Amino acid sequence: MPEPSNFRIPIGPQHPALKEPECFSIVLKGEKITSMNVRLGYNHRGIEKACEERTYIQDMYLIERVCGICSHSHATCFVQAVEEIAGLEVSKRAQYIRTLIAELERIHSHLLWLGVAGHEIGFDTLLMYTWRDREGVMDVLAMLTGNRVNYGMNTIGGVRRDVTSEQIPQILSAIDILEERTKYYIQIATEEVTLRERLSGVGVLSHDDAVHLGAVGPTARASAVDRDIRRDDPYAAYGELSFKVITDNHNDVYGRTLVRVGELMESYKMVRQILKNLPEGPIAVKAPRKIPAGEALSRYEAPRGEDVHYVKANGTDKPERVKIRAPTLANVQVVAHMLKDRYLADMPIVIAAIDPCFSCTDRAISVREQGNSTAGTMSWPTLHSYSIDWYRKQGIDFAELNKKFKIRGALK
Amino acid sequence: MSEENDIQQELTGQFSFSIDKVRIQRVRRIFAVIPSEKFAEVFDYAVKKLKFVILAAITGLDEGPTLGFIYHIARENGIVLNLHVSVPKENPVLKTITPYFPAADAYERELVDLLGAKVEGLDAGFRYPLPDDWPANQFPLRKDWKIEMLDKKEVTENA
Amino acid sequence: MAIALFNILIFPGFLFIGVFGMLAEYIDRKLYAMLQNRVGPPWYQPLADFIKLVAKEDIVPEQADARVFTLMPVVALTGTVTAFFCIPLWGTKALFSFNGDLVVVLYLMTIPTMTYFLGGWYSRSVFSMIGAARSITQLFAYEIPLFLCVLAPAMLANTWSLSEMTVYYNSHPWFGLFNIAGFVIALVALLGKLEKVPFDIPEAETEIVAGTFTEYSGRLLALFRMCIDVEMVVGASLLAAVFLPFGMHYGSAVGFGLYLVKVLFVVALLSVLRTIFARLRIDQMISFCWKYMAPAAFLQLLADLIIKGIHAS
Amino acid sequence: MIRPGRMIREVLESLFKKAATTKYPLVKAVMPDKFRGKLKFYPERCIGCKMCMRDCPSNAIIIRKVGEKNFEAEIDLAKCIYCAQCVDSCPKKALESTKEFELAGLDHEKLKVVFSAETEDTVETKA
Repeated sequence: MPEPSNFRIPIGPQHPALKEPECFSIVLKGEKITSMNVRLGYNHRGIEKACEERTYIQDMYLIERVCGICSHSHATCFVQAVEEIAGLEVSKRAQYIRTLIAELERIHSHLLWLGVAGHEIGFDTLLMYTWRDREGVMDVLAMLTGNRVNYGMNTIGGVRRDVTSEQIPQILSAIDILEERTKYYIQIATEEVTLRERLSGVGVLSHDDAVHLGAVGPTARASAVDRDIRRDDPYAAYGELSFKVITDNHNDVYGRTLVRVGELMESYKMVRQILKNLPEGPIAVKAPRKIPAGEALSRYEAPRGEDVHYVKANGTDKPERVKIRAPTLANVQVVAHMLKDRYLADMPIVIAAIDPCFSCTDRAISVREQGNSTAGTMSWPTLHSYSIDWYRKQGIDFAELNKKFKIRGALK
Repeated sequence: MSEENDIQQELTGQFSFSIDKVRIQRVRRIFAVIPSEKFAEVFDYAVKKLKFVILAAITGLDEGPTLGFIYHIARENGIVLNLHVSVPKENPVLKTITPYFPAADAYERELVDLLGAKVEGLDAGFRYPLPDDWPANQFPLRKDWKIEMLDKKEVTENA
Repeated sequence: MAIALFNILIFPGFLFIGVFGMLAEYIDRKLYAMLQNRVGPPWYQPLADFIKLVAKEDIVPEQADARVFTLMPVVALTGTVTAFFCIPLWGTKALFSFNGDLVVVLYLMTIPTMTYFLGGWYSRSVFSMIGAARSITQLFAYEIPLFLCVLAPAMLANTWSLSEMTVYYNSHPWFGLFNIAGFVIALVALLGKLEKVPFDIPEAETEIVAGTFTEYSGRLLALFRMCIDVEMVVGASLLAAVFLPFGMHYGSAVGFGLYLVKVLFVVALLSVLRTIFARLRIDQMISFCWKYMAPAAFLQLLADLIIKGIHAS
Repeated sequence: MIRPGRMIREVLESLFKKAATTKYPLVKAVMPDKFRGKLKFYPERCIGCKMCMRDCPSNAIIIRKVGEKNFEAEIDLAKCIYCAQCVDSCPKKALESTKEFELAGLDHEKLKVVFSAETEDTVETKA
């Protein structure tokens, strides 16, 4: 039995606070966290290695699946690097459409975050309402691209689907509703007392620490670090749009919330600008299958922060090397710093406040651990047959049931 | 592109390697190839004097007889300097850059796990990103590594 | 003897209160969903959950104290149902009534919390132990305001018996209005007792998985969940008897209807309250209870004493 | 201004609104026009260039020659990631995305669908 005043508790690999498997090992003294270790790597899927064995077109879809929420970010970042190596001139219209999808993705990601933040502090009502309103932007994305996530919008040399003139008023009306709702959420975030209590002064990251530890995205901007790739290193159509970079000096989770809702308002503005100034022209240029030898580094401001892709081509139709640096990898290292000497209860919201996306972070290789049948542990097949036996003893035979009832949803 | 040219001039002026080793690929992108013995010096100069204060990433490459490492460092205004350094594969030793950038810890662990680099000054800690029971001397991002090289049983179990 | 057994086991005993508890859970969940603009569960969902859990295997952790671990759900359920018998429901007389039963009811209603503590602690899982420690910490915060504001109407009625209190308030109906502040405080304290948002700290899902109940499964978990439902009904019945003692002298039929309405009204209020707040941290919860709730409860007590003084003179 | 229970009005108003969620399997979900669902293959249009096979990121499609100018396609719905790159790659528009999305099943083998030109209409047979 552990010493009651000094617990070591595992948060993950499976834990309700985490939507993806990572392990935060926390040492507690009473309710206070005294130290913390982060163990990443549970989600490695070997994407970088796999990219070397596939063609550029195949890689595009693979990289889109690095992460579900910021799928357009990764795909665009990769495609931009490839286009730079191949020397392709992407049309203005394609650039604008890419930017449009990017901003819509930011809107959906930030609304998603707001809901998750609500859930982490036990405010499920906020989760339900933000996710309900998020459906508005999801519908727009589905209308434009066909799918709610993994849009498949990019291709090397442009985009795959055009924005038609009938779609524009629909997008604008959805954006109007979302803007109205976002104003309401800003009121909630600044006025609801329990929310303020749970967010203010939690997960403090000073300006100097944010710079020193290399925080990126809204996490850094909430500590008054004025960095945004969209402005500093403009790509796609961002050089032609006018927008503010939202920063905040609260340095805590409350500041991060304000930065994100502020960015939502900026994104609505940008979407309107893009739709107003959408240039005419082709949406894609023909890309060669074989990309000439060369290298390129592409940076992209994903909803979670700076996304970096490095691509090295060797003249064949397959890349020599693809390196992905997802924003969460830069941010996860500040979590341990922010949680020191804080309450256990603040742990979920502080981890959530960087908007972690561990699928993005881990990419390299996956090997399943061997299920060992030592005392106390059951391997998966043993457990499976054990459960069937147990139910059979209770008089429920799943094998018979399966035969009796046609399971709904089976292929017609 | 005057600022990029200034950086190019300053680097070539300060260090005695020839100008064709520092290449301006496009606006805000500078690639430089640096001999490994000069690396610490150049890196220090780039970070402290030239104000490349953001670490974007570290890329590791398998270049046949050598392992290549590219340090992507950036200025606040978006200019990225890519410092390419190669070390022999038999003894791929690097010096850690965590004193400059604590966040480099994860990137360097990745080089250690996936490419078999030896990083001096990196403290022992958790592995990242491979599992703890990963066989020694198998580095998946090397070109000669194939999935079959893993213990067969481990891969097929539970599949 | 047969009647007593019928009373204990069937009406208004275990069977009735179990069914009523499930109904209250359904109302709570459905209303919670509707307040969040969702469809919500169908009417049979609490029953389906119960049947599913009963059909599952009970797993007792190897390190847990098996006797305490398996005994606690039973003790919790028995304690709450016993409290139910002492509360006047649809008449002015409870099933078992004696002078001082108010204190006994309040005492019996702390039993579930104690069992959460013991069950969690003897699970020997870190999450359960933290949950157990939290539920006992929380107990000391909400119990004082709850006791004080339930005792205030008793002082006014000059009796320690719940049944006699309802008789008093039915003959002096306007006096019930003096206790509205107490009703609000008791409602908030009840949120703490039932471990609902914003006081669901002991079972905060995103922090400590399920707190006390992390290791519970199968029939034992079904009993615990049933106990929570029953606790909600008993708590609501207590509040209804103490703060809403109207129309209890019209006879059983009217009284029974009124009783259902009152209890479901309290349950609905609890649902609304748990919809609009975020979960507090344990330190914030304790300081809230001691800084605001306990003084407010004292004021209620003081007000009732003054009214009693004026009325007597 | 800070006040507790800021959302109470919105929450109570919801009682009188239609729920935002639906009872999904009972109420059908409508897919957008550009939705990339289960693929459809037109054997008569196929020229056997196998560009779709080459570009497929997950090797889910196999084009087989079954006769003179006659090809059949085997699509593994379990492998397919529904990116519709094959639809873009096909020079003769022999492939098409449909709006069908409820493809879950219990038998992996049944998820391999073969499209061939054995009859006038495009028939779909299980492999």
